[in-house]
Amino acid sequence: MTLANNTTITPELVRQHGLKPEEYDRFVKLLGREPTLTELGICSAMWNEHCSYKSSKKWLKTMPTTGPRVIQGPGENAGVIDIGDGDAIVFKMESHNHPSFIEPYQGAATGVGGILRDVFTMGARPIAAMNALRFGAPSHPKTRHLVSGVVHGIGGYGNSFGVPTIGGEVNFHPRYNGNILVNAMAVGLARADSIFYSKARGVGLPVVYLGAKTGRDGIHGATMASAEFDGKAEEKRPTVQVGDPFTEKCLLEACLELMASGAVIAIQDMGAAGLTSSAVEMGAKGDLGIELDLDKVPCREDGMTAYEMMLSESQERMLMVLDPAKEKQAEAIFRKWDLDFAIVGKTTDTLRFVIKHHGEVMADLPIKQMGDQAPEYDRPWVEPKTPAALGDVPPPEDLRAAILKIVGSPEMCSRRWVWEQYDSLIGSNTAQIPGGDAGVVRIRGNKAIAVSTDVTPRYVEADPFEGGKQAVAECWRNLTAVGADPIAITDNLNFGNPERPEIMGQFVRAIQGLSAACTALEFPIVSGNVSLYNETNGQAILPTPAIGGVGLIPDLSRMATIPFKAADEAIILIGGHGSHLGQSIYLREALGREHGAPPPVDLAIERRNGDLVRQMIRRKAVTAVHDISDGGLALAVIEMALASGLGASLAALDHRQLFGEDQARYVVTTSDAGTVLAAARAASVPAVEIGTVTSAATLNIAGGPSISVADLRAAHEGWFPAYMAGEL
Amino acid sequence: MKAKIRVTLKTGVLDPQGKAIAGALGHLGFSGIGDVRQGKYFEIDLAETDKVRAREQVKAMCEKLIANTVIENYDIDLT
Amino acid sequence: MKAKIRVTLKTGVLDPQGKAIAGALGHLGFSGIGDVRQGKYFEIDLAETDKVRAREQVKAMCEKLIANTVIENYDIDLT
Amino acid sequence: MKSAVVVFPGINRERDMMLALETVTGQRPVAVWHAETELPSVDLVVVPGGFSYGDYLRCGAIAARSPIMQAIKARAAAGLRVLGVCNGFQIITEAGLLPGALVRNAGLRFVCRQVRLTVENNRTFFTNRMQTGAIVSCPVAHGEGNYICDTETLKRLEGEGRVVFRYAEGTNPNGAMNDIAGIMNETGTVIGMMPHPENMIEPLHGRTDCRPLFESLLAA
Ligand SMILES: Nc1ncnc2c1ncn2[C@@H]1O[C@H](COP(=O)(O)OP(=O)(O)O)[C@@H](O)[C@H]1O
Ligand SMILES: [Mg+2]
Repeated sequence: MTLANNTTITPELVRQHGLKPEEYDRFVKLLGREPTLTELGICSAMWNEHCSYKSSKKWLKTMPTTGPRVIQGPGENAGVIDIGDGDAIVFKMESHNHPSFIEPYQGAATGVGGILRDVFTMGARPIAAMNALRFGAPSHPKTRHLVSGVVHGIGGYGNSFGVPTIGGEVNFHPRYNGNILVNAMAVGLARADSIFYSKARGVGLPVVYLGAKTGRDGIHGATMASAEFDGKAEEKRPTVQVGDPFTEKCLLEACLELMASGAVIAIQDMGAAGLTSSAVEMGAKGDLGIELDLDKVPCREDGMTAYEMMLSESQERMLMVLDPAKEKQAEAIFRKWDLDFAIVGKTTDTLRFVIKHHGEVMADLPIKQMGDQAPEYDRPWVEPKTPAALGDVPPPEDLRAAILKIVGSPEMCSRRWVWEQYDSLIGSNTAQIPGGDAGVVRIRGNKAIAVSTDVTPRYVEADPFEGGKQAVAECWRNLTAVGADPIAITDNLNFGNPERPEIMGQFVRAIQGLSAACTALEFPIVSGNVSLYNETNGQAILPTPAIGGVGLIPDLSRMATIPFKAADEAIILIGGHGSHLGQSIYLREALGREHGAPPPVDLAIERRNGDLVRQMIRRKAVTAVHDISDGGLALAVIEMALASGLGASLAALDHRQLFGEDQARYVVTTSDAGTVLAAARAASVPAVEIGTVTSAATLNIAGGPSISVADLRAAHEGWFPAYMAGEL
Repeated sequence: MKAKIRVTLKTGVLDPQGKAIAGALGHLGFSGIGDVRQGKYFEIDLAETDKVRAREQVKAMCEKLIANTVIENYDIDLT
Repeated sequence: MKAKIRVTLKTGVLDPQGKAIAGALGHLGFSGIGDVRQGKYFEIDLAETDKVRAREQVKAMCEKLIANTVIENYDIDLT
Repeated sequence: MKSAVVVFPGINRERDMMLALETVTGQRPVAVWHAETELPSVDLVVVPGGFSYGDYLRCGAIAARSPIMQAIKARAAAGLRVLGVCNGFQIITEAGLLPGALVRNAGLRFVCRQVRLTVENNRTFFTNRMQTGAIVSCPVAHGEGNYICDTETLKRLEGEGRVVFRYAEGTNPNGAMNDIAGIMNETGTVIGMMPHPENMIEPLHGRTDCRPLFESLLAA
């Protein structure tokens, strides 16, 4: 981009910046004149979907975001919750979908870097990371390369930065062929009384640039993140952002030192639309103007223009408002960590965003209208179609073959190939690594937090409202299953083109479903991210509102895990027998159909059953716990056996009981079935003893097949490595 | 025939490794060091004996596998 | 002056990356591929203008940092 | 037992190591910043795991040339005990305190998992509370832990009992020669190992197999 700042703005230029003609008209009216090129760039970055949430804001405002433990809800870099003893947990999830499709390693790596920054900008040390990934069909020619690059990139960044990655999700579906989803979540620990915010305070205070130098990386990345792919995406080859986890680790340490020094008045990481959005956000939130002198910005390359500097998405950078009395001390901290520190501007009382370069004013914009008063739309939407009734689903011809097929399917097989590439142990506090219902990290003493990410996109596709409820309920259930009190969630709402009323309908109904579940389960949303326009050639992704939940375990000695513990213990199904096969894994993997309605979620029952399970964990009445989700009861029991090496002998169960995906259910084991069944009866929760743990490593279903755990393991562990080695 | 391939980052793409090496060289007392860029180097033995065909073959390898052409350039030497 | 440095593994040192690339090239349908070896490549801008002194300086950099002479060889090109 | 833990930029398991040392030995180690040129007076220096300088160029290469390593080398030559774990092993090997090199895992991927280690030599400052031949569980978390050296060196390491830990029962995660997981120098004062014993010392870690290693420091 070598156009001069006073270039005449043509409709073509406006179009290239992703602004609709009416949006541009609004901008011109706001200014009372034609914008400069730099101003156009700033506007396109701030008013695009990614930064302005213009299509989603109306609906995000309807979500439940408050609760007794919420210190900071949506609106900051991350949400903050109170976990007692003066401790706070800071967490958020964010997408890096489009960049990861273009360059999977760097796209995923910088996604992890970005979300870690969001968390430590608020004064928290990251203590856990998660990632929710959706790829196209395994048979699609790009899938293997994308899986390999994304996983490698997430590990490459997180491992080097030094945060344990303790969980996540991986799905494959042809609807993600042209638009993969890479949603990364980070969780940090801070003191509740020293959280840092982005709202600037005080006039005439120095605005300081921290971290790495600015290059020509990802210019227009924020715009790209909101643009639909048209099959030519690969030819466009925008300048890819390269992550530098080493610099980020230094930035973390320097920022935490700086915050402890008392020098920070406000701080904001530079994420999408870098310097532009961080400065606008700080100013707009604080009702202050910001003036920047770009001559002071540390640049990696010669001859960068104002336009380029304002739109660069170089990573590992921060902006802060500094207490001038602490300038020397602050600078010394950054020098020690070999990072850039430059005073690049000041706060003003003009409510203008003024950019100077080589002594000339390159942009002069009203800051509020660029930031928190950006345009907002009420997009038309239509009610999603109700799925056709499913009718009877036949049993499998060969139950043994069906079980082995499901256990070894891309959707249900072990993700070990993925998570062994992530350092899940660093910090010495990991109490549960990936593979269980939730990752668990100790805070100190016996206190720990549990983290889980969940959504079942095929359910949301079939019924956005029920699917939205289910995503939250499953997350709540996973936290419950390890013995945690679920506290709050973050979300990452991945959808197609919101300008299509059907897609907007999915979005609206899913949000209503999420909200209903959050309200009923007292599980508020404290942060999140929206990724729209996930479409290629008019084909949208499955609607994917990923939920990342955090729960509190007050006493680690009362945490539950999924492996069977001892032979002869009773296996009890909490929540009663299932029968719902619409949208089930059985239907899809064994019968090759994706039909019917998803299992409905009764939130009152969900809560009642979960509360019972949690109580039994706390009373040490149960020895192993696993929630029932994809694949139903059969898969839950098999996963418990696989995690332990012990077997199970089950009563006679039909295919609906084995594979039904009815909600609000758990499998538990106990040496004292009487107590558990009595507790369930007292709580009016259906509970059935369905079998016994056996020392023989075999899954035995009365009147049905007997399958060795070794065979189950071979199927379960086999698919991922074989697929990635190109053997499938 | 042997192909020698150098893969380098495109101009403007951040090179954290190069940056770290430049810093370390400075600490070790080397002076007058400007930009440092790190790339990759490959040597491939080929059965092909025709230079033109070999170059085409190696070019295809670079495009498909050896270089990440989103962020890297490559050049080929045949001997 | 610019130094271009290639760092390669000594003969006899296993090169799993090279082997993996050879395998992947095979999977991609390339034939007649023999040994593949992966190394590193560096470009360093130098203030030094004298070729002899520059070579000495770069040689010292390689010995002290850029190559691990336990397992690697290096060679230097100056332009 | 007074110990110091060296911190380079990019090192990230220093907290784990300090916690383990403090938990087992009862004394909080001193953290030593890489830019320092002097070591405090201690009985043991630990170079912990992480990604010093991003592990750019080669793992441990840049850290090995830092000022503090010159001090460590001098003190090691005078007999000070040095333990390098993971990146620390790579750093002290790059610095020439141990022979050979650590290269990319044979599988070409980072691996975080439990392995089994055989204690091959219990006459060291880090293994004297164990039996030779004992097998312990221990996690690894690295991308470049594949130990290699020339045949001459390998012969000496094996012949002189300088292989301290070996991956047991087919759990070699990285292709290291002779399943080598940890070695020591000629005098037994410098030990380097890829696995992370500091992550296997309390019930939270699932097992406490590596606690005796840290207890050995008290006897030494
Ligand atoms: N789906 C959502 N639910 C709740 N809050 C959201 C959602 N999407 C975005 N937010 C909130 O909006 C704010 C802006 O989000 P975003 O632009 O993604 O943050 P950042 O600038 O840190 O990348 C954040 O506070 C975020 O938590
Ligand atoms: Mg942010």
